[in-house]
Amino acid sequence: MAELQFREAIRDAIDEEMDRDESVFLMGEEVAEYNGAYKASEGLLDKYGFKRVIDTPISELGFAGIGVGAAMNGLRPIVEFMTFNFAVLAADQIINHASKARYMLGGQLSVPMVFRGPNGSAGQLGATHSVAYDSMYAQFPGLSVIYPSEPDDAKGLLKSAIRNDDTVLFMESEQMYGMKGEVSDDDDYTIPIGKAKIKREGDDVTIVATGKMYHIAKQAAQQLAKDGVEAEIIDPRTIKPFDIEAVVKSVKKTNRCVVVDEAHPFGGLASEVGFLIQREAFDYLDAPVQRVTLPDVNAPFSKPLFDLWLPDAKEVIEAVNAVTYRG
Amino acid sequence: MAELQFREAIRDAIDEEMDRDESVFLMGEEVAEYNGAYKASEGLLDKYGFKRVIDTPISELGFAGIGVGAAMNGLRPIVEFMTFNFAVLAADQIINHASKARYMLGGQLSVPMVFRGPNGSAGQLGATHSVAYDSMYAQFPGLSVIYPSEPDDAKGLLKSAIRNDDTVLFMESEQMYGMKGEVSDDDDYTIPIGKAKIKREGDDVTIVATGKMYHIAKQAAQQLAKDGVEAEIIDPRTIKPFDIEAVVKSVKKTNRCVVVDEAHPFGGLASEVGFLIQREAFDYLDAPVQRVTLPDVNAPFSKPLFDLWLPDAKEVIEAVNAVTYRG
Amino acid sequence: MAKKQKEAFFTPIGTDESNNGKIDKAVKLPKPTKKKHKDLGLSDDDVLEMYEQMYLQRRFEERAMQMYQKGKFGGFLHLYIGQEAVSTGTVFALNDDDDIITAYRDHGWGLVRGVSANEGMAELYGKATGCSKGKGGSMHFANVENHFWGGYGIVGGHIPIGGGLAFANKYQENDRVTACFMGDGAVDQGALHETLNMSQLWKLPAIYVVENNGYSMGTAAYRHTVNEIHERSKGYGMKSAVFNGMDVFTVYENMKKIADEVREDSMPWFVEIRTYRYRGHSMSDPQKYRTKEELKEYQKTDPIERMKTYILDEKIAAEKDLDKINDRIEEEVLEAVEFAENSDFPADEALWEDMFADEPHFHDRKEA
Amino acid sequence: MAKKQKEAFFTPIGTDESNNGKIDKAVKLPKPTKKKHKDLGLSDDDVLEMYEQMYLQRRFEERAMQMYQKGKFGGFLHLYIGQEAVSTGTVFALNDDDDIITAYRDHGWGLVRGVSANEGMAELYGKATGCSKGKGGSMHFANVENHFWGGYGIVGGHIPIGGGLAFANKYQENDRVTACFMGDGAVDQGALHETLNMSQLWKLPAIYVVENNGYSMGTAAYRHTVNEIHERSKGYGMKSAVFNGMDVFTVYENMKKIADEVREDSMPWFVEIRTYRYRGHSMSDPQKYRTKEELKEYQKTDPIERMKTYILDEKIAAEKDLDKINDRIEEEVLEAVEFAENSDFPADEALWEDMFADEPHFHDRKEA
Ligand SMILES: Cc1ncc(C[n+]2csc(CCOP(=O)(O)OP(=O)(O)O)c2C)c(N)n1
Ligand SMILES: Cc1ncc(C[n+]2csc(CCOP(=O)(O)OP(=O)(O)O)c2C)c(N)n1
Ligand SMILES: [Mg+2]
Ligand SMILES: [Mg+2]
Repeated sequence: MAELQFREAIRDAIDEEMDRDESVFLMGEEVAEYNGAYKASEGLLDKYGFKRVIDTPISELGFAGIGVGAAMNGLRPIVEFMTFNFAVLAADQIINHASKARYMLGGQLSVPMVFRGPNGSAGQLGATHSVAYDSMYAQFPGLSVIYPSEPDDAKGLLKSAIRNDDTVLFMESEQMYGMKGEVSDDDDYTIPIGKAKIKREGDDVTIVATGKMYHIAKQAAQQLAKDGVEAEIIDPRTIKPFDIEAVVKSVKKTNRCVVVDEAHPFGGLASEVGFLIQREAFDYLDAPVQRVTLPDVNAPFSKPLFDLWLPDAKEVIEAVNAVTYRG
Repeated sequence: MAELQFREAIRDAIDEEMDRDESVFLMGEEVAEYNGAYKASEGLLDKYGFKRVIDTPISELGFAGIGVGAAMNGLRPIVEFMTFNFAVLAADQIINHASKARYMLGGQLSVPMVFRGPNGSAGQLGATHSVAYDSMYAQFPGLSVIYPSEPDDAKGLLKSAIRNDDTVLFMESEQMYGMKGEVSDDDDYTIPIGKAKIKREGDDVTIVATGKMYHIAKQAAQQLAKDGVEAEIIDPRTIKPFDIEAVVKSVKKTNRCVVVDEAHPFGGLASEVGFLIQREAFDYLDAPVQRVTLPDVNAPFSKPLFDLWLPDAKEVIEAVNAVTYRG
Repeated sequence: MAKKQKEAFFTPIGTDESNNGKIDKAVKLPKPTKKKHKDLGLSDDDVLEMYEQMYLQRRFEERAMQMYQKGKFGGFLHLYIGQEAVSTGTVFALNDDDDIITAYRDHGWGLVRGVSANEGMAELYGKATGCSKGKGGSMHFANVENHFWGGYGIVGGHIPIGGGLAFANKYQENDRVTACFMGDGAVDQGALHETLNMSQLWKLPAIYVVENNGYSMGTAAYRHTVNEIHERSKGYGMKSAVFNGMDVFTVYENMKKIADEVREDSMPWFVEIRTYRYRGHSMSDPQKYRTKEELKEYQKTDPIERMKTYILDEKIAAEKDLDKINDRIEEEVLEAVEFAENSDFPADEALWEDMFADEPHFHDRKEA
Repeated sequence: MAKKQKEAFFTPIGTDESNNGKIDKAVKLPKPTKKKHKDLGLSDDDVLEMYEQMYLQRRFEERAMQMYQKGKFGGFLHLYIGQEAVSTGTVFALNDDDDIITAYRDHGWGLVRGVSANEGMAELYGKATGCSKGKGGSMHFANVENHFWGGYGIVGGHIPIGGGLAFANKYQENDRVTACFMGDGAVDQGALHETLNMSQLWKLPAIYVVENNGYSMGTAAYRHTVNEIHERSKGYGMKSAVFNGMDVFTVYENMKKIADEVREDSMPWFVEIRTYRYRGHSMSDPQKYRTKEELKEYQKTDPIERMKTYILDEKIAAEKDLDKINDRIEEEVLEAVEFAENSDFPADEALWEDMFADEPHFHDRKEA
């Protein structure tokens, strides 16, 4: 195990997979000469040259589509979006092409590629730079969506994503790139896509959270523990396929659940998970599933408003209080 | 009351609002000389001329954005997408601009416009022409999303949408354009956005369904009645704002609920409504909320597969059987 | 505004009022090549094969139309009739492993790139024996094995994908050229602009070809796009060409020259091929936007008739030889109809197949 | 592929290897106008006002940078320093009710269109007194009342919106011209292509202006876009121009001529104004892509220094008069910092305000 920053885990995963397979390449805005807007591709141009580490113009739709075509034709593109907020411009390629081409051509081709980049907000960047898109893409059949919370998960899952023979969206967080964690040294370290991880055991309540929200949940759990409430934190790591079995198993033990989700409330991960739990563990629930999400408001710039906007540990604790009737 | 086709109700709503307000205009692919791909704008070019009924190139992103700019600068555009499946190309203008500009500029401007067109599938048109996007857009703050099921709702709500001072997505269905229904004659007939309508009363189970799915639900309810099960059908008509009060009220009476949704399962309207019901009516539920949705598979072309893919009355009845424990 | 043209306010330059389709000329056809087939390096057999190919595409679609009208299958049906010289000339000009991708008007492309009449017709019927297993239908013919990457239904969506095919070919240094076909309507999509810029920037071995058939649905080309289409590439410094698409030799000659050049220097091209579609946009199109006279005018340049005349004039074959070919094709197409009718629909389980190359996963799949 | 350049495989034409920013010249500046201010119809007072405006933009941003570095506020901060002649020359050339829209590098545009230094600085601080009530921050300055429609953060996203402003002006027949500014990086977005086509098709009274400052983040213009930028409009048959953006008179002269013409004939223009940004893309940019020498080279053409020299040479004012202006501006900016510091943050309730012009609605809003 080595202590790595999140960005280093990402870079190592890409590096190892590029090393392993000639057909893997990286393209995106500022990934090459600039070493990545957030330095997640630092050193890769020097190591692999211009053929395999490619700076693109600001043409999200176009380069996403070039990635899709290249994937069909024998390569394994890693397409970086500077953030998934800009990938909205490429949504047609992700939703209408990468996820559908194989099926509509009766399986004649496949689209083995990874779209990756930061997801959600990154501090005070205003309304157009702050949306979490993981649950939006999870609506669409055919896509896998990963949003890890810790460097080790990031590395193992990104390597699996690159090796996966279908399209995977891999989401990161600007605010987590500097975060450190122990990461496996194994250069063949992969984590299966779609497996949740119990990151904290507890009997009193299940908290489901991934990505940036995992860290909020962890903070909340630490504070709750002081009050004698032991939360079990399940980090799904993968939004889709979603490991509902792991969650249901935990809820059957704790009988209560709070989902923390970085999306706005309507139809986000939290509502999906809440729906499934009430259906699958109806008789086990001692309280309705509660969720902590962004409010149904765009991201404001101003610091105090932004802080109010983003879910925090306090809100998680309140939700836990609600499901444990500790009002 | 007059009996009108759905498409006529749409056209009349546009016609009356264009007549009433000079700043209202219609733009989109084939809306003018061709009278609309589905004839929803028949006769409008002849009546209003080239200034106010405008054929666009196939440039969804561009003309959506021209609509947004025109709305900011004093007009009330109605932008037609030939289907919302193509609007994915314009998602940046809808999600990043129309819904956010007002907020991020501190309220200095507004974007009073309607994006409208068919939503969901229209028979065997394959994977890229068959997705229902209402719940996807409902994720984003600031947007209203309407998906009516009957001509009268369509007319009253479209008129409200055009008069609304913010951005409204108004969704129709190719397969419903020919459907007839009684429509109010009042040329000032509006229906408030965000109000559900009880379309069938019943005590045994609440079925929530709108758009095309309302008609599936209705079929199911008729069959269920023969078995002595009286379903209450609530047609929300508006996906966002969603009239959860009406649904909860009904569920408190029936103690059971099935949501029928034309989206894929993950994070669609059904999961959102299911989540809210379990939270708001936990103690009233005699069974978990069930949903009927598309499967998590792309739309196939082949007729038998397509029929299998689309929700039908049988699936609704099965879900009702489940919540009423009539297994 | 200086001029206040109440009527022609937001209509394109030059359109002063509604004309409901009374347009003089939808697309101006450049002169065809004067070269004989031998000058182009084509043998007599090649010429007959070209004829046969075009005739197959024509008859396949005429029968398909008939079956559609009889209600044998549903969905969209966009016919390529009139444009067969484009697909045929191109495929003869390219190497067999050069890559082709196109939009939804794709039957001709499929047939000329090895989708059999059987597989094609079965696809229209949504049968398991179709080229795309009945999953795609009319818009999604493909024969990936033969480097035909398929038809795509989102206008302009496949343009960057075509760029990506070329990208991969360059990456793999395999000397394959990609030809990406689109309609005139697709020219207005931003995807084209982005793809042209990157293709020129990265020297992708690709030919972007607009099949300008005069209309984008009911909209004449000059009503939806400004300037001459082939000039669109000027701003990128990209090489371009415009030529007649009703004459298969012209298509062959130009596409060959261009493909050879691309293979040599890996610099992309932007090409406008002018052609004409005889049928409506799809089967539901009332075609009010054009006159019968206009249609007749273009039908005089029919690529198959033209070829027939050439073959007879040049004595490459006699009338009765051509009749024999026609009969054979007729037979093939009728058999295809029968094949399609008799084929099975996909089994229910097929709904879940072909979604994933890797481990399949379906959210909340109910057990059957 | 004929040439197998291992190193420069997918790099732009002409780039043979990584040069880590050692680029000779990011953008070639065309010669400035030789006309004197009087020839351009500008009074002495106009010239001094232009100077003052440019100096205000410069000092405002220098102070903003200082405050940012002190940690007084967060978010992005994209500085316009070096480009002030573009905003200033343009605003003097346009009518006050002509519409302007731009991207996120928008402070200069706000200040010259009536966002006070106070409101601007308060916006950076996220205070309720900011021009956008602290909701937008650096990227979203606006003064809609004065026809400055704001800064937008999605590269290229505001281009069609600019087209829409022009559309509405034409619809309302109000003789207003729209100027839509974008960076060189935005040229590569499909939105530009779509907007240019429709603008030309519909004769929208709009000027699309690229402020080519040599770089899109760390990517030199010639590494992200092919050909000369101003030539991009050729394919649309759209009128175009390219000129020097380090000289305010040149900007004024050209923009005035163009705006007058647009007002007259309602035909759009595509314009490249060449300029240079002195600072990094944003505050976190290590600027490895260019040399200090390059920066110095361009700073020799500084628009404010140039204007100062002109004013002194032409004896429009004396050194001490300019010093007085400078002092006044300095004062204004320092006061703005104080104003921002002393202003209140928005109240919590403001989180829910300004979302809707009509009936507000928030899904699943929890009561406070
Ligand atoms: C993005 C998108 N917008 C709109 C449509 C609907 N549509 C299908 S074909 C078509 C016209 C295209 O015309 P053209 O590109 O000239 O091709 P042709 O039909 O002439 O072969 C339109 C508007 C679509 N399929 N995709
Ligand atoms: C759609 C989109 N893609 C990427 C970004 C990230 N980004 C912000 S500015 C920028 C560079 C733009 O450069 P240019 O247009 O030349 O403007 P300048 O910064 O030089 O003023 C990039 C890549 C974005 N904001 N939006
Ligand atoms: Mg066409
Ligand atoms: Mg720039």
